[in-house]
Amino acid sequence: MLIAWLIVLPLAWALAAWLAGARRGATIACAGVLVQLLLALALAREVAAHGPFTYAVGGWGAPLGIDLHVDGLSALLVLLTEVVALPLVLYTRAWLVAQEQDGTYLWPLLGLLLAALHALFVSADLFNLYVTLELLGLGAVALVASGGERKQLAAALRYLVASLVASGCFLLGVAVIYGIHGTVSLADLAERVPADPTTPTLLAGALMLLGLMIKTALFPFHGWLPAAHGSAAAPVSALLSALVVKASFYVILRLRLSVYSGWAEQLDWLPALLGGGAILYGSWCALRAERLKMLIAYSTVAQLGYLFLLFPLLAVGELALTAGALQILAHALAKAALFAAAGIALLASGRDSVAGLASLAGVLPLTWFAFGLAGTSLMGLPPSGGFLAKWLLIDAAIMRGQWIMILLVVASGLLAAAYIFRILSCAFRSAEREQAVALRPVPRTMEWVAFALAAASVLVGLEANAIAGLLGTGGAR
Amino acid sequence: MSELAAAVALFLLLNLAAALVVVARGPGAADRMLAALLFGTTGVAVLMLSAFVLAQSPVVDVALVLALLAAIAGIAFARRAWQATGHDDA
Amino acid sequence: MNVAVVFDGVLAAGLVWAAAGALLGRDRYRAVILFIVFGLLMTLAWVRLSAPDIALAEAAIGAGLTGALLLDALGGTTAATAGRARRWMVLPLAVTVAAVLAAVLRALPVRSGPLPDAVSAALPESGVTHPVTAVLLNFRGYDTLLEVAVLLAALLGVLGAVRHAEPVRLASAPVLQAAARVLVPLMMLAAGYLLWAGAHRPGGAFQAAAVLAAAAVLLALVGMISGWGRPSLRLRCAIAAGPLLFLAIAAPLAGRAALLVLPPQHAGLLILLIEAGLTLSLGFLLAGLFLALLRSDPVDTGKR
Amino acid sequence: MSATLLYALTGCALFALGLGATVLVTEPLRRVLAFNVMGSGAFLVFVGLAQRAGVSDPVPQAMVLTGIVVAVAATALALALIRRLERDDDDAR
Amino acid sequence: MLEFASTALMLLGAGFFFAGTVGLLRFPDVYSRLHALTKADNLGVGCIALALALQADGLASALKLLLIWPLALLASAAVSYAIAERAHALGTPLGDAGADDPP
Repeated sequence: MLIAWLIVLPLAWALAAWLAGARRGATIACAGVLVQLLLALALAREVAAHGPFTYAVGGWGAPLGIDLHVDGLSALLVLLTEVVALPLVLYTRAWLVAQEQDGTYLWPLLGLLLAALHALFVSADLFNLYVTLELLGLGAVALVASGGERKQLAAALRYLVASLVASGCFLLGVAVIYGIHGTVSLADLAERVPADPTTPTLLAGALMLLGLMIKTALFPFHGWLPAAHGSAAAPVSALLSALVVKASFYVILRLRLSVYSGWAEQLDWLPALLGGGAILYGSWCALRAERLKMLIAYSTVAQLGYLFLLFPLLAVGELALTAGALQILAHALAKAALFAAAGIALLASGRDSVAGLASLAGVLPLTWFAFGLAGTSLMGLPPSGGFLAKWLLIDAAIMRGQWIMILLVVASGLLAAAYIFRILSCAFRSAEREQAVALRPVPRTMEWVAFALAAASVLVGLEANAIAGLLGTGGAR
Repeated sequence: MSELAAAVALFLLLNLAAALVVVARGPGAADRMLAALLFGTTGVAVLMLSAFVLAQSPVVDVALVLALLAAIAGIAFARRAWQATGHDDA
Repeated sequence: MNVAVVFDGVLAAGLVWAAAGALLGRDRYRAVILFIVFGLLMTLAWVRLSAPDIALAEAAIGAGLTGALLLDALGGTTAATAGRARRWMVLPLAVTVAAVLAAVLRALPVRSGPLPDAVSAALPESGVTHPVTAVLLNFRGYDTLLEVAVLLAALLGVLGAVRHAEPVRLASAPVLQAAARVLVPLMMLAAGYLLWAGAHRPGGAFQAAAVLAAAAVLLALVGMISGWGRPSLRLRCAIAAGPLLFLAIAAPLAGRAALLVLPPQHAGLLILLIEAGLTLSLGFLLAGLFLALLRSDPVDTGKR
Repeated sequence: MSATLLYALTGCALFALGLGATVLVTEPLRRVLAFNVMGSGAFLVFVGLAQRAGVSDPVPQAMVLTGIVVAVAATALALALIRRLERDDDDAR
Repeated sequence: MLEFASTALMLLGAGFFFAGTVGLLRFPDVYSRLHALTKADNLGVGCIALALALQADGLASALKLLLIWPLALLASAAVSYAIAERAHALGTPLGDAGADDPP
């Protein structure tokens, strides 16, 4: 029941926000997201208490109808969505006022995007997943374009094409699956697909995997991401980097754990290998980026690669899954904080460059604090969520004897430290302040949001037990 | 009767292939569009014949919709797309 | 039977040929017109696959909205952004991919899945007698709900990207207007028919909405209605009404039974209500996808 | 080979053509056509493969209808972006 | 008798379509090709609609088939007007194939 409202409510307020116009739209969005946060909390509590459950939309039940399946992982991600969305909604509101823009299209699109995320996290039906992926993709593209600047439109177009190629591949995979097995219900498929999938089933899996890897911007399919996330409005970048790319990763994980649980383990090395490439390439580009938001966007490319290291370790069990979930959580919060802070820097100084940050040295302490805390989590310093995620991953890698992977994880931490210090070092270059231009005032709300998100990304490490507990109630299987 | 209708449908489809050649070959933009219109009318006929051959009356609805909307592409072409320059023929 | 085999063969070859011409040729006019032709051939293919519902949608969308959108885009700018073409690489790649796919799919054993029987079995409780409508609005109505959201997202994206100041109206064309005065009422009639037909034979809200949108496109092309600037509250209400009605029917039983449960005794009426709402709203919405892009270009000024 | 399977295989060819052109041809308008062709190919495979035994199956048909709607939405959004970008190009000239 | 009429009409329709296609391929300029197209294949559609209406199983479906013909006529009249007007406005000359294109 809760889960139904989590899908209906954002759709309803999206429509209401569009009808009501920009100003009242902001209020409606804030109220809607607040209620959603409460619903998500209640949902997580319900799952923790009673375990995973299946919800038959329309009352028909799979395979005729569409089933939703809520387990620890999906409840956690729904909750994460709201925890990230609520501060960002407040941030957006202040940001729009400061930028003297109206959010006529931003607010309703935000509602549609949140509905898509919720629907995706709980969907247990391949074709329904396709529809949610499309809603997510088009919503995200529209959000990038809603700024109306030329570079945003160009980035949005590129994002749209990538997203559509990806959906096409995914849809063909679904078509082949239906052709072979006559159903698109994940639960049904998990039973029907043999432990050693046949070639056509593997082909379908490969097509879906390809599509999802493009949507997750895994190296070398990352080309669209830096432009889109780097040029979108700050709150949109935050939302996209924190949540949207995670959604397609989640679908891969879900498919790997249910339908393709018999997938040969050697095949897991392909995404892991690409993930390794993503860490090195993304970090390298982040080290060289001139624009601040570009740096953060490339950091997303690197951190996403990190998630794909998970696949060869899944055999370890809960441990690997917890590591993955923690990484998703920590990165989502940290990245939202970084983009929020970058938006503040951009607003204050009027320029989007890493070097230009020096003009902010000595002012905006909360924002600098946010940069620092979020950076801690990205680098993986204790006691942050990022630290715990890396620690658990190394633990799992040791169990499997994967020394190269351990090396990669450590290297990724060091690389992250290097590019984060490019940002932080600006805080102390006060010598350059003299030539700085006049700074524009920044609403306090924005600073507090950046700080709160960053703090949450560190504190999430302290909640690891609760998270592992939630995941343990039925896991993702 | 059904065999004849099927044969006529096939004949019209081959006609369409000829029109397709005109669409591809040109020489002018307008010729391509004219060929596309021929395509529409012939398509309507093929649909009507298919409805009869396959004994599927809903297919007549498809023909009806196509006939109703046939004017739109042509008018859009004439009023919105067709310019003296601005395209290069291969 | 032989005639049918040849027919299918010619149609399949035509499809591939039209697609290749549309994607690989150099001329933009040729590409767009071949694509419109491709849509027509797809309509025929759907008929051959016994899928008249899809054929209807393909015909209504391809001949109406998509065709007009693409042709409008052709004339919309004088800049032919050619881009770097690597056309010669397309064919080898395509042949390889197609060969792999075809090799795997051809080897599949011939059998049909369990769902057609399940649909027939549950059809009496669905409220309609046409199976495709039953799947779209009852068994998998949730997909349709999200699909409406997709359309809405696209419209919001289009409106956000275009950012008009003033609504535009094309130069009026009296002769064409006379034709439109005959065609448009007939289109509305056809839309009503398709909506009503959906319950028991191919047709339904989406096809009806596509025909309505086509009517609006025609009216705009002959200069009888204006393009959209920033949509007024009334227009926004018209677009939001259908989805809101859908939500209102979907949600009430979410607590006691489940989202989108339609009690069998009322299902027929509820589906008709949903479809009627969606037809109107999606009609406006789809029309908006074209009307929001309408601009006064050099082309529509007519004579030079 | 049954007629429906022929259409499924045609769908494979269309999908491959569309995929190749979307990836390799950079002209924006052409890319819009290309992903539409790609989608049509996937739709043909969907229905053709599901009905290869000759039994009409309403489920993939309904899904393809949904897919067509999504494709229209995406096409309109892409064209809006393209036209706004080209218009800016023209204005800048 | 009905059977015979249908057969004859269907063959006649096919003939008109064939003539239209040949005209499209052979006539020298846009205007005459317009003629070829709009006259011939509308007659073709009419013949075939009539042929099938004679075979229809009910009045409603027969009427639906017969409705298609005037629709096709109207559409082609509107389109040929629009194209001819535009061709004229663009200064497309008579009797010169493809003159609307730059060399």
